[in-house]
Amino acid sequence: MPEMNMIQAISSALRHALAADERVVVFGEDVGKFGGVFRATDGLQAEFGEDRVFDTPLAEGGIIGTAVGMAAYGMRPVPEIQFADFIFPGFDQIVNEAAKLRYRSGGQYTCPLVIRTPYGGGIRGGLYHSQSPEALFIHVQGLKVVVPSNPSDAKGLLTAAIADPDPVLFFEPKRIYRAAKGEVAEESYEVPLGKAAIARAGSDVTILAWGAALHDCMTAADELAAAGTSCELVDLRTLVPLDVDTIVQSVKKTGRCVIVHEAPKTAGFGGELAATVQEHALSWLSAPILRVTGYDTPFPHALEMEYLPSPARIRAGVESVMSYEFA
Amino acid sequence: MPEMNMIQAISSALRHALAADERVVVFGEDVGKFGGVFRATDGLQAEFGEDRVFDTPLAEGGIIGTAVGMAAYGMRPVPEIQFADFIFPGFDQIVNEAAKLRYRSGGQYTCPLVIRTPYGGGIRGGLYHSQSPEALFIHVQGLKVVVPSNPSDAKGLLTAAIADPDPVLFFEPKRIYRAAKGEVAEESYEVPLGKAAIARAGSDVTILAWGAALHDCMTAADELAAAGTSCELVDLRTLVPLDVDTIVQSVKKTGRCVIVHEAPKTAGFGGELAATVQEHALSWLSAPILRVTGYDTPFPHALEMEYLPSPARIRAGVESVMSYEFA
Amino acid sequence: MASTTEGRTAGEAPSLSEPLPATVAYRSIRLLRLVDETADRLARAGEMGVHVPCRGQEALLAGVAAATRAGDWLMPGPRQSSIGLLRGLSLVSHFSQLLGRSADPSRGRQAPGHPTVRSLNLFSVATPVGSQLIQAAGVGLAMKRAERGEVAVTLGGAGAVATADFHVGMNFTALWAVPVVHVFAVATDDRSELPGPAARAAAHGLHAVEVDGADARAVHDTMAAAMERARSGEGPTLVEASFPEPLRVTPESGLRLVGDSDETSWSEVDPLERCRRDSGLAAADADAIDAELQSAVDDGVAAALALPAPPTSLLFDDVFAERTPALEAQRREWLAQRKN
Amino acid sequence: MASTTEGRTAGEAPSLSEPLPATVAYRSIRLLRLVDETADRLARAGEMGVHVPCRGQEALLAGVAAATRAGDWLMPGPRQSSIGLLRGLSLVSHFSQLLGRSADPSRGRQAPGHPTVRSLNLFSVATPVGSQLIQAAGVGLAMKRAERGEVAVTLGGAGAVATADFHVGMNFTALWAVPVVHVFAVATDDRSELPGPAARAAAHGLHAVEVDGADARAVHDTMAAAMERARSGEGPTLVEASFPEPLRVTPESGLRLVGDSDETSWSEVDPLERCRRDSGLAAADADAIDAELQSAVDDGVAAALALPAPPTSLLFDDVFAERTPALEAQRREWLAQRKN
Ligand SMILES: Cc1ncc(C[n+]2csc(CCOP(=O)(O)OP(=O)(O)O)c2C)c(N)n1
Ligand SMILES: Cc1ncc(C[n+]2csc(CCOP(=O)(O)OP(=O)(O)O)c2C)c(N)n1
Ligand SMILES: [Mg+2]
Ligand SMILES: [Mg+2]
Repeated sequence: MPEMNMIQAISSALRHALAADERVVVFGEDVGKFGGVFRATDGLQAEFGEDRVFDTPLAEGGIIGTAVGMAAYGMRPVPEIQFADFIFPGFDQIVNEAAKLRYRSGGQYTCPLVIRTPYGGGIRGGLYHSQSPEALFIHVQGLKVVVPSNPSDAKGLLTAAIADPDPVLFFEPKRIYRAAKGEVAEESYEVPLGKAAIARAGSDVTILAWGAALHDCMTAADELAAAGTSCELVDLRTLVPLDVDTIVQSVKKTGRCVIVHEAPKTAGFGGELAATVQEHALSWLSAPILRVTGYDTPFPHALEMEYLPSPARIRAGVESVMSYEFA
Repeated sequence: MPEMNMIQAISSALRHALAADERVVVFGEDVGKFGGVFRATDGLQAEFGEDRVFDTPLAEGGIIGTAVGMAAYGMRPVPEIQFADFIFPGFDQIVNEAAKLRYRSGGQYTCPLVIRTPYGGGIRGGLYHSQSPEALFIHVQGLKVVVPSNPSDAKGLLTAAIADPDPVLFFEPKRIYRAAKGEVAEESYEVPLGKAAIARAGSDVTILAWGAALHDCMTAADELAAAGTSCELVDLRTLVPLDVDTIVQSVKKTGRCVIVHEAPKTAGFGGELAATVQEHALSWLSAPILRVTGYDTPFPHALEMEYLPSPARIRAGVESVMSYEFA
Repeated sequence: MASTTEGRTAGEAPSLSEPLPATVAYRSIRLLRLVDETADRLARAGEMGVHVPCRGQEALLAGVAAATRAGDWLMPGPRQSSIGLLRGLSLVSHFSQLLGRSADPSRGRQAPGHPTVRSLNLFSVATPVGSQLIQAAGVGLAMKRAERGEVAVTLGGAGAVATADFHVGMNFTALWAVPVVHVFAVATDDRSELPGPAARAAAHGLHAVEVDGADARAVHDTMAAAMERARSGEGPTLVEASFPEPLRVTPESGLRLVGDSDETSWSEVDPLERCRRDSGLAAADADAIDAELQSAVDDGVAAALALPAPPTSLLFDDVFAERTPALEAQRREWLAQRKN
Repeated sequence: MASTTEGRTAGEAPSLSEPLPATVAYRSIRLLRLVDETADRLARAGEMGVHVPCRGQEALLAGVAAATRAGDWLMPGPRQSSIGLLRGLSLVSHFSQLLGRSADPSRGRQAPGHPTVRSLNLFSVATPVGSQLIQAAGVGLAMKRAERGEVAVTLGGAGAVATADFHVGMNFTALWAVPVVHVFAVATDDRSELPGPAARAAAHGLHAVEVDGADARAVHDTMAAAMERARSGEGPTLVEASFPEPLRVTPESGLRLVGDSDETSWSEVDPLERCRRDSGLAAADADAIDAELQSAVDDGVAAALALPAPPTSLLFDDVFAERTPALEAQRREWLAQRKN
């Protein structure tokens, strides 16, 4: 199997989807001629033509509204929003239209679109090239939300997302677009939505994470292992639908849970996860469920490394749940 | 003290603010000449003139963007969004502009605006006149979020929100706009942001709620009291900043916690509250923290009474935590 | 042309490019008026939620519907949503949507005036004003690729013209030269302050025409030309249908009936009375049509009222193709509580 | 006119309505070019994040800045954000923003090219394209009430013209006749497909004028008239500043320097070379200005580089006027972890 980075894996999924299904189209700001600011659509316009891969004006509401119309008609649009930070001019079309179309029509119309968008910090991008808004979309019912953490999952999940009959937000961890590498099959394949993966098995504490933060958790887990603490690292991969079974099973085994995300703490997806875990496994808990997250501020520029949940902070979090004693 | 309903109390707060402070202006769709679809701004244009109270075109991004500019200049705009369901075309101006202006300018510019908007179901409004999107704004750092449950709080909280130096989302529970009545002082007064109220003292279980749902909790608590269960009902009033102390103190006392909101369960503010409560009071808990909420669907039309957290569902929730036994 | 049989489309009887026969126009307008009045009565009686009247816009809808083919998509706002009746939607279906009954094809999911009828290509009507103006660009792109000569038709009011979605929608529609016709119902007074939709179309290089919105036959001719233009690949058109002041929808639209303020001038401009005057129909023939339609409407309402509401068991459906584990869990909980 | 002393504004030396002196124009353009080249070098050296070049738009900024007064607000996009230097922003301040140093008045909160300098009424620059176009309507309304003769000036590119915010902003600005001037830098080719900003302004009844964006003195004259119009209560103006093809910012803007593609034609249209040619300045005088500005820029960079980053203790500040309990708790946790 060839080695690919995230961008190559995503590009490969798009290429297969475009080749296999006439209904698939890819569009957005600078995705066509230029091939995308991160090169994820590089070469696709040349290969599939301007009717299948094309540029749009700078109007996110237009990009997503167009995709809604196409999807309702029966196409499989895969629009790109250049950065997740710029998805908000299109928020109404996502929240009030894409998410509700199947429901409000009683199933007569559906909205099978996939919105690809790079998210997350750590690239010196400041306030507007760093946000992690996944929780906003998770709360909006009618949307699926996917965040891959490695090239192989990225390809398989994107393929599954495009095949899915409902709207999917596909958040791509741009910090590891090139850094995350791995073997990826040349041919098309699906990683099913709704299934978490045990990224590392362990017995003392469960760490829940997704996307770029997973790698920081892995670093922390390696360091903790050396110090004698065994972490089970669960890569959620799909946030909606959530694989509650895998999560709860792991926490029942370890008795401790640390949740890690880049987004600010308050009302982030970590809150939902903690609530869900204690609902299902309260009596198995040896310590409060702890969240290691971005702080409750906009995303900083100069201070981003202080802000992001670093391996050191994750380690400190794990250590604190390990040393917790009931009052 | 005169008796007022919610609308009258809100109107009174606006009137006082307009009279006391030249910088205050009120605007939105149909708020001027017509006085607002719920009459909250009735008579204000006649009293304060078209420069202070005025209509805008149908463009929520325009309404909020205008308010951001005014606030940055030093005014105190109080725009209205006709229904919270229609706030999304203005989401970018709230999330990326209002919420971040103080931060991104290092405190040089501020954004003291108050967005008033009716929220919630139970008025046969269907998908687009019923949503409760508060959690979305809570996750966006830089916004305060207020939800009154009665006329007296509505007036005092709105007055405090207008005086506050930062942007405030002021969600008005339209279901009880007229039904909720109470004594309200004629003169201007503030109910400080960030302080919860004990709406009903009790000892067996803590119920956390806000807005219209509080009344359903009160009904449930009355019925439960008759059956021998004593509920402490906490009216959060302000969701950001959150009064964690009052919440945690109550749960430490009762050992049980039920959270009630109209919004869908997943990634609703109930998740954050549950996570916070277990962080601070895990060893005091005699049962998992339970959420009684709207279901994970868009807001239904024909079936809205099945959807909303009714007193019966709240009672069932309380009974289930009361009868919980550790595994 | 009015029809109570689903699947038959009003526009197919007369050729699309020939003038709209006066009787067809009259039947359509009268049908919409009767339906509107009936819905208003039902709302006042508490049988249904808020009614969004189309009163005053019946001739516009008659002209638009008659210029469309079965394969064309209609993408109206709530005020124009009874146009489905002119494409062959049955009265029982229509009233089932208004009343939240089991024959509503959208399963009672939406408030009155927000139908979806996929079998007739009546797209799902949303409340947020303007959102379909962008979606039409996507539908149009898909139609262009499909090469079946289909056209998407949007309908909205002056409020829609003020939205951000208006401009983005017109921009994308024009840029991609898609087969779309955007129809806006604006009263003379709506345009007093700022340029109207046709003038705004120029900002996007979008072809625009104006027409008297209270004249069904004029609307039909204008629409037929615009549809032909779209079908033949010449690109989109914006149709500005204007109405005299008494037909204006007040800013507080949706809350008051059109024309209520001034009954004198109303009768002069009322598209129904105007059509009846101009149609050349004998009074007896018109009266016969009225009676026939009235009884069809009465039957439709009675049939809808006799139906049950959609089953509560639908509470967790239509969110996704399949219920997620979270929805399954909530459904189990809900079922358990109902048993108690 | 360039200045390294904060608080002095470039536009105040010559009277606003008199022609812009050639030396002032030349100094301004040269200063911006030097700053741009320096920032580009710093970015390539890894000393700062992504640089958003203003190369090619220096004459536009020179003309605009010279037509404004100290009380006027400047609301540019990132590409036009170095305009602060022409209002008297010190070089050390400017480079502190680019480099994230303690003399940045916005405390290192934003990525390079996103300054805020309230003392000079340089409004906080946002990345989301177009958002300031609406905010200017609000600033304008406030200015109108304040009656101090202030004007808000927005600056953006062709991308901004495509946004939803463009139309809403132009609509609100025109509707309320506020003292605002919207300036758009568009290359000839940006307009090939669809109407340009001036043509789009008509959709909103907004007064619009066109000018050669590479000619500082022409820009100044056009701006002076537009500012005067706004100040005297006659309402807003849209200024379409056009540039020839080689000055086009490619769609993938922000990633490549303007004009890089074609160095031959570039030198013909380069606003700096053009200004130097047309200024009538003796070569020796121009060289002296160059040398003076170069050393000022070098000093500014050196001074900024010598400064520390803003203190980490700011991590939890400027979210609200006062830290919330949640922020306090997170701050305590953060402090405790740093001690370990
Ligand atoms: C985005 C959005 N904002 C606000 C509303 C509330 N609203 C419903 S109808 C209406 C006025 C619509 O005016 P217009 O488009 O002219 O239609 P009319 O009712 O006049 O036919 C408003 C503001 C809405 N439905 N959608
Ligand atoms: C709302 C939004 N969407 C996308 C982007 C990403 N982006 C940054 S610059 C740019 C192109 C801007 O073009 P234009 O306004 O013409 O300015 P130019 O760079 O050409 O001067 C894009 C798409 C953004 N900043 N904001
Ligand atoms: Mg109207
Ligand atoms: Mg450009």
